[in-house]
Amino acid sequence: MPDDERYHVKVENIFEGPMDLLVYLIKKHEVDIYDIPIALITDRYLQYIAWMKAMNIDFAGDFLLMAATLAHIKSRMLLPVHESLEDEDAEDPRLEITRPLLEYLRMKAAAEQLAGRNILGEDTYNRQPPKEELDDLKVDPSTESLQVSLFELIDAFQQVLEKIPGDHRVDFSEERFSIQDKIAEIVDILEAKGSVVFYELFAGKTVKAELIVTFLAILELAKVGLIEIAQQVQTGVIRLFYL
Amino acid sequence: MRDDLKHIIESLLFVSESPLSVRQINSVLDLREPAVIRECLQELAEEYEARKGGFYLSEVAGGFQIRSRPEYREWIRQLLQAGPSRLSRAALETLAIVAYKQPVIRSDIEHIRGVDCGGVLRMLLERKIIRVLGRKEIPGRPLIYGTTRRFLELFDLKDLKDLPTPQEIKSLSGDAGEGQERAETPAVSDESEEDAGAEEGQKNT
Amino acid sequence: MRDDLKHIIESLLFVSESPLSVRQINSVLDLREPAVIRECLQELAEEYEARKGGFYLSEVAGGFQIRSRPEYREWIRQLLQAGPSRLSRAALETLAIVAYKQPVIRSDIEHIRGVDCGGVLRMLLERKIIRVLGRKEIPGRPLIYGTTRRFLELFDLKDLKDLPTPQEIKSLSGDAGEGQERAETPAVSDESEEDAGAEEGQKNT
Repeated sequence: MPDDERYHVKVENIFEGPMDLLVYLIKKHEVDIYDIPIALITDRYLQYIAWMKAMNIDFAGDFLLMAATLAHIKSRMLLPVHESLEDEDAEDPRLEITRPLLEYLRMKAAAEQLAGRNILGEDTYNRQPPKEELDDLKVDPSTESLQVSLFELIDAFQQVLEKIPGDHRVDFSEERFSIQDKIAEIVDILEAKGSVVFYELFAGKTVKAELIVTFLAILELAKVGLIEIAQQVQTGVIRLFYL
Repeated sequence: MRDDLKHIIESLLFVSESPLSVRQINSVLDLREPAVIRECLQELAEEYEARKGGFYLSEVAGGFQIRSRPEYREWIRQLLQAGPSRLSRAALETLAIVAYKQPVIRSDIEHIRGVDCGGVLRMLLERKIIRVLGRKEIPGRPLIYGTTRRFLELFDLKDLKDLPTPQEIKSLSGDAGEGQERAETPAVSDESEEDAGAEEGQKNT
Repeated sequence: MRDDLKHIIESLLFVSESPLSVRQINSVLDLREPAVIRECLQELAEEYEARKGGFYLSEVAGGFQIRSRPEYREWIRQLLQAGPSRLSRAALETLAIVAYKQPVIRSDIEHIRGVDCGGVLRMLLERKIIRVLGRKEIPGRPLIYGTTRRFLELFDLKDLKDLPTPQEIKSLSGDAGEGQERAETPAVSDESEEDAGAEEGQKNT
């Protein structure tokens, strides 16, 4: 239905979320944000939701959540005043919505300020040195420093994952990463000292998970053949040797 | 000699695609008194300003960069055939929250905006305007976000301290209402559907 | 007025990656007398020559271009030497496999990528982003690779636990239901702009 599509576009275009709608209502009715007439705003808000429903417009669940919050505040406002006065700590129930609204507006204002700056690529441009200018100034790659973002790395890996064969699935559990960290740590020690006493790797460690991770790391190191584990006959001391 | 130095610095600024810091410039010049570099930059800035030519010296992202004067943006856009490419309102709001609240996690951002921000965060990550700073040590170990150097470059900011202080909101009739024009459209009248549709269409051109 | 024109032309030359012909400049300015453009170019050339600054106006085959002065090329070379470069796609993929699957041997990496990775691995080793952890005790005793501390530094990670999983990044735009389309739409239209931006930002790839 083309008509439905049109409505769909409209609502999304106007109110990105419940906060947006609230700001609109408060502005439209010219009410003081520090003293929101909660009954009025709640009614208008619910009217709007009802209208969206009637028009068969899809809207996110966030809108309903906000409706519930507003209704809740409204009901708390209806409580007799003296009840809340007895409790010194009782605050205006409306703060539940005023605080986030103010924060939201502050951030909106900040976004406007950002948008008003001289933005690179929109208002101002930097020079793109022509290729010929730099061509004969080729650099030695071994001394280059690198510019790379984590996002690029993960993005590359995503591509790889798509072609990964079944027997090469990657384990993303946190434990797996902990073991990798531990392996790196043990290899660092072994690179420096050549060997290490088995129990030293556990010294001072009391958290069970870490003991297990350390043990699993040693097993993996032995499995891939990075270390040799040997026990001295006389002393019974177990040592790891870097191969 | 001093003029030479200034012009060498100018040539370096000219070929560099990102802002150059005084330290970077001195890694090339190797002066015992790097303060001279700052003086030269100052002179260049004044010279460009007095001349009111096609470019100016911008102090941005911890360094200096020669940039075209904003006054000429319309001509340049025509030359580069660049469409009106702007960050959406949703993207700007999300970015503002990351910038002011960093280090910040997704749920905090969504709490403030009241809507899902996953797609916007991804786009900002892809464009390298924000980055992952690490993980927060709470259940679920969510990713922590912050802004990048590219963010400073894009928005012509010297550093994060250079971010304007967001104004306190007094009432909605004033500043807070900006950017709100679209919400002004009467909610129930039928013509507004068309308007909104048209606007949407424009955005995608 | 004439100065304005000259400075608009200067800003166009400044931002253009390729030489601009008088005709191209006039396609933006749309003057009835394009001869004025040639006069402005002449004036700019003389001005740059008198100033002996970091750049000059070069008349090349396709038109006019502002170029850095050849006298300063040794300084420029040093600057470029120090500037950051990027990792190739192949290098990124290989690095990602090493990072997520370490300790890992070359044949496993090649099995996953489906191509020879010897050159890329050597490059990553040279740059100290990965290291040899040792040899695997199987026929041929192949080298086992893992990442280095420099790898963590490069990506600003405390430890390997901080590496986000690809699923996490994917979920940024994936898991949010309907309300999500909105956020996606601007992201898509913005992307074309990012392409332009990426081109700008691209270095010595």
